[in-house]
Amino acid sequence: MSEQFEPVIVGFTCNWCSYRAADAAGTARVKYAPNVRLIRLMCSGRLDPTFVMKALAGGADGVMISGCHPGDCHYIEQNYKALRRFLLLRRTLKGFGVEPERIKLIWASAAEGMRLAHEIDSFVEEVRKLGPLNWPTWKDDQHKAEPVMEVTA
Amino acid sequence: MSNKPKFAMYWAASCGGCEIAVLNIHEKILDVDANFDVVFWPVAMDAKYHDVEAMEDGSILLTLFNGGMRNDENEAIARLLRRKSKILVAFGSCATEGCIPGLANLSPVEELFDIAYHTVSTNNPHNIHPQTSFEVPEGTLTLPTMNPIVKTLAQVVDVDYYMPGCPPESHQIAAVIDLVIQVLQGKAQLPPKGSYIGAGNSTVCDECKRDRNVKTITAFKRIQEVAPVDPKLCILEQGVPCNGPATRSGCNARCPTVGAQCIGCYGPAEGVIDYGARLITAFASVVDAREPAEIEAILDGIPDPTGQFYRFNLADSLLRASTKAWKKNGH
Amino acid sequence: MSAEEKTPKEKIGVYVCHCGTNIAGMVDVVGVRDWAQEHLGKDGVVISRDYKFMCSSLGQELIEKDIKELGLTRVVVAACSPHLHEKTFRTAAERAGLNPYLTELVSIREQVSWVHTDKAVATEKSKSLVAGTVKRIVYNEALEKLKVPINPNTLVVGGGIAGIQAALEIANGGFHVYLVEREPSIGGHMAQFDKTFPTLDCSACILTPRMVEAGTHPNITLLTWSEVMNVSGYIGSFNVTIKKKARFVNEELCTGCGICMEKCPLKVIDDVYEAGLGFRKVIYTPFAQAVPKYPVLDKPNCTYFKNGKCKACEKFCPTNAIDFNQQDETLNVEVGNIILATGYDLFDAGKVTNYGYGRLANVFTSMEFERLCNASGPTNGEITLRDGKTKPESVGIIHCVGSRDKNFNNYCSTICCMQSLKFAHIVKERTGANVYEFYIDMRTAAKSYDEFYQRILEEGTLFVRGKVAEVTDAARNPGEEGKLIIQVEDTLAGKQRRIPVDMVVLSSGIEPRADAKQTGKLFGISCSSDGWYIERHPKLDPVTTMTEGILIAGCASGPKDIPSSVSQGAAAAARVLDKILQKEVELEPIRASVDEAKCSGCRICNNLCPFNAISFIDDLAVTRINPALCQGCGTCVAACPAGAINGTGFSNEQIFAQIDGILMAV
Amino acid sequence: MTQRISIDPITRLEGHGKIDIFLDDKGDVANSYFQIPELRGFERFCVGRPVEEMPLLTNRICGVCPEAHHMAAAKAADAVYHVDPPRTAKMLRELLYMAFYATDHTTHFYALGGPDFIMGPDAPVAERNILGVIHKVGLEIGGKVIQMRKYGHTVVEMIGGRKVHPCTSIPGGITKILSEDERKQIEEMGRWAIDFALFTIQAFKDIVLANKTYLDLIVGDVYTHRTYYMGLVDANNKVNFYDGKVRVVDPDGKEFCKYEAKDYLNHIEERVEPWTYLKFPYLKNVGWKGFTDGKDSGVYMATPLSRLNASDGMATPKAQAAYEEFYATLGGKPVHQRLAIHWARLVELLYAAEHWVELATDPEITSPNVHKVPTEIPTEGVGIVEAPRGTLTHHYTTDERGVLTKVNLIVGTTNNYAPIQMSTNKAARSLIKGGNVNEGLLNMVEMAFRAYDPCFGCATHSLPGQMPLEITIRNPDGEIVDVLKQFVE
Repeated sequence: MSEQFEPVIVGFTCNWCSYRAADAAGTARVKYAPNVRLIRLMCSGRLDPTFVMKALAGGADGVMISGCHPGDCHYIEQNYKALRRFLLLRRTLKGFGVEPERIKLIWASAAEGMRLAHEIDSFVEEVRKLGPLNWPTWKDDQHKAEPVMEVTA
Repeated sequence: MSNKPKFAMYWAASCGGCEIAVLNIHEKILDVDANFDVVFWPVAMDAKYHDVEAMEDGSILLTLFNGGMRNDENEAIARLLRRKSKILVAFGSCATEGCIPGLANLSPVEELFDIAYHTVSTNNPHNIHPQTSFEVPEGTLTLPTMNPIVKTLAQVVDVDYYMPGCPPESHQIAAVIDLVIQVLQGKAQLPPKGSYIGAGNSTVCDECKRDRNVKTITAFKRIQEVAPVDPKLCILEQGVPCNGPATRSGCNARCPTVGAQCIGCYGPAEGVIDYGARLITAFASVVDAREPAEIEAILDGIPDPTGQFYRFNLADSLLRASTKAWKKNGH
Repeated sequence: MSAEEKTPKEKIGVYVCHCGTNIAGMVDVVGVRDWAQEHLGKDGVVISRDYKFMCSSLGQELIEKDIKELGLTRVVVAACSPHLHEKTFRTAAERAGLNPYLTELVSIREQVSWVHTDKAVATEKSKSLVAGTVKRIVYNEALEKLKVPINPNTLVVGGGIAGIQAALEIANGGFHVYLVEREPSIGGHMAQFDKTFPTLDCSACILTPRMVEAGTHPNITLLTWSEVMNVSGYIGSFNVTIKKKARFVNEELCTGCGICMEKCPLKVIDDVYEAGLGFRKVIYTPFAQAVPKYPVLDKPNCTYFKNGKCKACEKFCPTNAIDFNQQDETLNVEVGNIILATGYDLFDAGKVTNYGYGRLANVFTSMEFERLCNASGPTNGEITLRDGKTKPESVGIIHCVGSRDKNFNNYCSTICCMQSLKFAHIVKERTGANVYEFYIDMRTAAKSYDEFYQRILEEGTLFVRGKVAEVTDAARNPGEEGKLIIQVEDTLAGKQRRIPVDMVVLSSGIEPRADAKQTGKLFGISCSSDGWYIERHPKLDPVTTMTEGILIAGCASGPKDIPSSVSQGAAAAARVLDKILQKEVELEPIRASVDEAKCSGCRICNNLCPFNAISFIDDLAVTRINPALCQGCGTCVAACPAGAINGTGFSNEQIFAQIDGILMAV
Repeated sequence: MTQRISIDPITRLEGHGKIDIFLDDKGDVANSYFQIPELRGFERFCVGRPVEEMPLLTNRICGVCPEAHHMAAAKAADAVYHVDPPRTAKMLRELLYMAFYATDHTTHFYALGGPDFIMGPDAPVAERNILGVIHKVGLEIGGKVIQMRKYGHTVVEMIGGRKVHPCTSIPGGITKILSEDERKQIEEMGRWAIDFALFTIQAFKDIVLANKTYLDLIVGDVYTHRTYYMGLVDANNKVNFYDGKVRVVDPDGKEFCKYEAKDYLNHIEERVEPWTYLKFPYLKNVGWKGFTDGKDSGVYMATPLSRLNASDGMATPKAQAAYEEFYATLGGKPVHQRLAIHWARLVELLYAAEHWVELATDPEITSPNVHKVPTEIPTEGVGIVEAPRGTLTHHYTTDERGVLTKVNLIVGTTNNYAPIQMSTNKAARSLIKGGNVNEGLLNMVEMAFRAYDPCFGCATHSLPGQMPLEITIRNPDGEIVDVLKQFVE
């Protein structure tokens, strides 16, 4: 493997447009950077900023959020909520010293496998430039007692 | 020594408000005295560190521990009391989530010094900073070592229960003391380990008497721009970023009741693992705009999102500290 | 203590597919298999296998066997995209007695082997994706599909040809239909046309029988002069509130003899049916063949209502059917499905100011022209200029008015080319005038359309290819006086032309209904950026929407000619019949639900659901989610500041665990 | 050979204060160091926050006197926005503050300082606590003390929203509008508080002043330091807790300077020592001359006694009478004996109660006009109030959005850090001779210490009345030679 830094990126896709775009890229054998690992949600509106925090805290160097183009949301208008959360999340992460470029929002329709692939490639390059984030794992931690961890929203 | 169960209360890096809140239960204090043998409670009585060390492990039934983990001494006592106590309660915001002093995690310790010992009123031409060990003519003086970041009690030792609030409301403290006494008398059961006690499972809105409507926010405002707020209407709907929707109930919505926004001192609701994220998503969800430019313009109404959303919870959030803070400290 | 030390809750089987060489060619399948076995044991993986083709019957049997013999409680298949084979493997697991929602697919083909080039890296990525899904699936719940009964009644909104067709199909199928139309008569735009392309048969002649059939069908309740006010409920059981506007005519007594219309002393311009060219009485039916036959009294214009005198209609009505005290009435109907055939609005040609409509008397809109040449129209089919007598010697027909024009509508209105050709034929036939067609592209794609085009060419109509810049009456050259001059760049000849004519017909495009958005909100469906309703799938599912139980037909989803509108009406009806015959529908159990003990009633989520699934219970001060209306997007789950909303299938625990998994060191 | 004695307030082991005494070869005190081993860095992490949050954030500096920080922050924020809150808003803030003062002074007198006198310095240590006090002067007093604290907290909660960490003061005023019903209750409680204050002063006179030994103790030399004194005064140079100018008098009682909050930097400077986390403020125009008193040393004191010394009297009649009696008894201004702080505190208690009623009966107190929306661009501002433990200064600089770019805080007790270091040092020197550690040392040092009611970091209150100390005497090899304990086990 190459010497250069290979960022680890967690990607969230909606079930209808962006995940299908990834399928399309596959079917068309479009080659793109292997650094992004996708997690499928039903809609970009499901994207809870907690997911992004968890990914960064868990060692991701960047996070990609993707959904249907504005106006084309499978659920009518939920991707606008994703957009708003993304913008506020990015502002908040600035305060943590996380470069805004590490979080990217990408719109891709089910047909845009090529586009998704290109976006991923350029995102990986951006994050590569920023270098590793490797958030500390806080080894000193005693975890909170199990029951609390397991009651979740 | 009496054979009453042993009780201890301790303050680590804290403001003392938790102690005052306990004293504010007034005559209830006597119940504690009647049912417990208070073996360690700096604010209320004398006892010695090595007396505690001398105790058998697990010989203290109940320890209410407040204050955050700001330096190595805080941690040392946390470990000691964990060892000695059957039930260790993280008491108050500092111990449960880091509280306001946790905001220090946004900057490296060095910066705390650089600022504190070079303020406008400080005359420090030789750039003197306190030293953990310093030779005076007569000998060596030592000071505790600051942690690179503020930690919560649970990040240092295993915690049995959490009692949130800055400080916990006295009526809640009284209630918890009643519960424990009832348990001692076999009239009640302890909640499962890890439970939050002396607080509700919902959020502040649950206890807030203000009228609420379907929410859409066209502009965020600062409290001084709108005060006095409409006495009836939800403060958030008046544009003031009130943390009530995401903040654990239990305080009777004190601040909104007197026309001030909730600042979140009771921390996240049951089971939430990142308090700030709940506010980010909630506030963003009700912003009434679709174009990035419009959205950004509305978000400009929150000048300090990180502080707004993690005011009390930073040290217990998923990220816990800014890159500046931990990178500098070579994590 | 951390999850690792606990004994695993579930018994998980991992199955890695070679997909021939599709996957195995780029991913070390055996490596992935062994890694899962070795490193994911603590998460509950008890067996990890690889197989050439997991989706083959043998592959599926492998899984079923393990479920039975090893007592697997979860199945993870690393193969192709879930959109391809999720169902396959879930069904297989179900055969072996495992709830289908306890099986998950990991896409290591579309997302790995087909798109990456370095085998080591691809293998590594596959491992982490598998790890993610293994950790996630521990938190999967056994879900049951929601079953809701289907009320056999259907609501059809819009009495145009698409709506009529849909209503008839269902009614003939033996089920009841409420057909709601806001005009006094059904028939829609088609009823206004004279002839229909390309066959040139008389519009009324083919439409009327259908209208009558719909009007008299025992299974159809016709509700004209009526509008839907409110819709609640969900597929299978909608509750619809309909306002029946007062006609001031008692339908029980009225025989439709028409005497009231004769006797009514007051005429007003008919902007709707006659496109403003003709007149109608104040008590009227829009046209002779109107269905139902009962007239409507136009209250704002009625002399009696204005100054308390007249009542001519009442005096002469032989059956005392006139009722000045009639009030609007609202009725509630329960239906299982709703078909929206709300049609289109005509583009307002006046907006294209340089074509002079409204300023230059002899510029006509296509609808005006339809009325002009309609035998039952204001001129009894005589094609004349505005003065009502002069026959035009030359007519210019301009295409794409308001269509394919970034100033107005970008889309092609589909029907204008053929409509214009039809006009050209009629003009020639009736007046022998010279006809010019100004077009950008000639679009005559459907069956026997192009033949019609050829025919018109042969008839001697002159075609000028180019977008008309201007229509003016400012004469510059000899021969232009008193004419309308059409300024156009002839892109074939490559030169500017000024063509003087007597009459100009603007072939206006068609637009979404002005109130399409409100209507969409009322029924919980959405419009695309240009305002047409969005289909569930533009190709494979054109007559259903994202909202279960709400279907669309005809021009509601975009410009269509009559044949397509009719087939869409029929298609929508077929879908409805299918649902009715199933008696109940199964809904995906991916749903959100509120933990009312945790809900603080902050109402953050109340505005977030476009499907109206979220409602606030005032007296309890909590929010509830209607599972049948919920589409499972999870937006409210992500929004709840109290973490009080849970989303099945994509719960926080599941996603958190998956994040941990894919970030696991491999 | 040097011996080292550490006096370790064991109950504050995580370190709000620790005294190290070094003895020389002769066994006399070579030097002593009072260390504050904690820093939380508010000056750093408040930067970046919106200025209106300061009354909420800085509360958390001290849970014992959050009201003081709340007020100083609110006033500084007003100044940052160049806005003058409506009269009612200012009165409500001050009313809250009076109730807090009455509570805090009560707590200190009965639970912390009082026992030294009421029980007598030579009484068995175990009895010198609030329980002992109640025992001696009767149970009903115990009840009254609790009642007083309850009333105080009730008022704080009514106006401030919460018993601890009030939340209602904002730039331009306050968010709370007082109802007539609430006003009535507050007035009644205030009247009760006046009686309680008078009663307390009487008790002090009967028990302490009537007793020659106690009186000598107060006027004795061990606790005397001739320093500068600082306090906030109103237009007539009367003591004021919430507003006015800072006045400093020299050791002879002459006015040394009088400045407005915004000018504090011309008068105050802070020194950093490498062996403690807390800074030492001093008078800039006199300069730092080390831990020594007298006219040439910039060391000053800011306590109830200082406020009385720095003023020309009290603004309410009964308190003024008590003020005059105070100086008549102690031989005129200024009073340098530290133990007189206890008495001075009671004079202030009476003033707080009287002013409480004055404010509660002002016709405008229930006016809804409690806030003025700031219109100016925020820039910079200083807010000063008198915390029970000394002059409290908040100084903020913000950007044009009112987001903090600079924060400077000089906390009440900090003012007295040098004097306390001196007092404990002096007590040690006078009581440790030739290596003999006088048994009374602990008690005397403790009394010296406690008179200031120190509130380090900023919470060193100790109930019931004990600053429990232990002295460990080690030889140079660190072996324990002797351990002196305050409490008989």
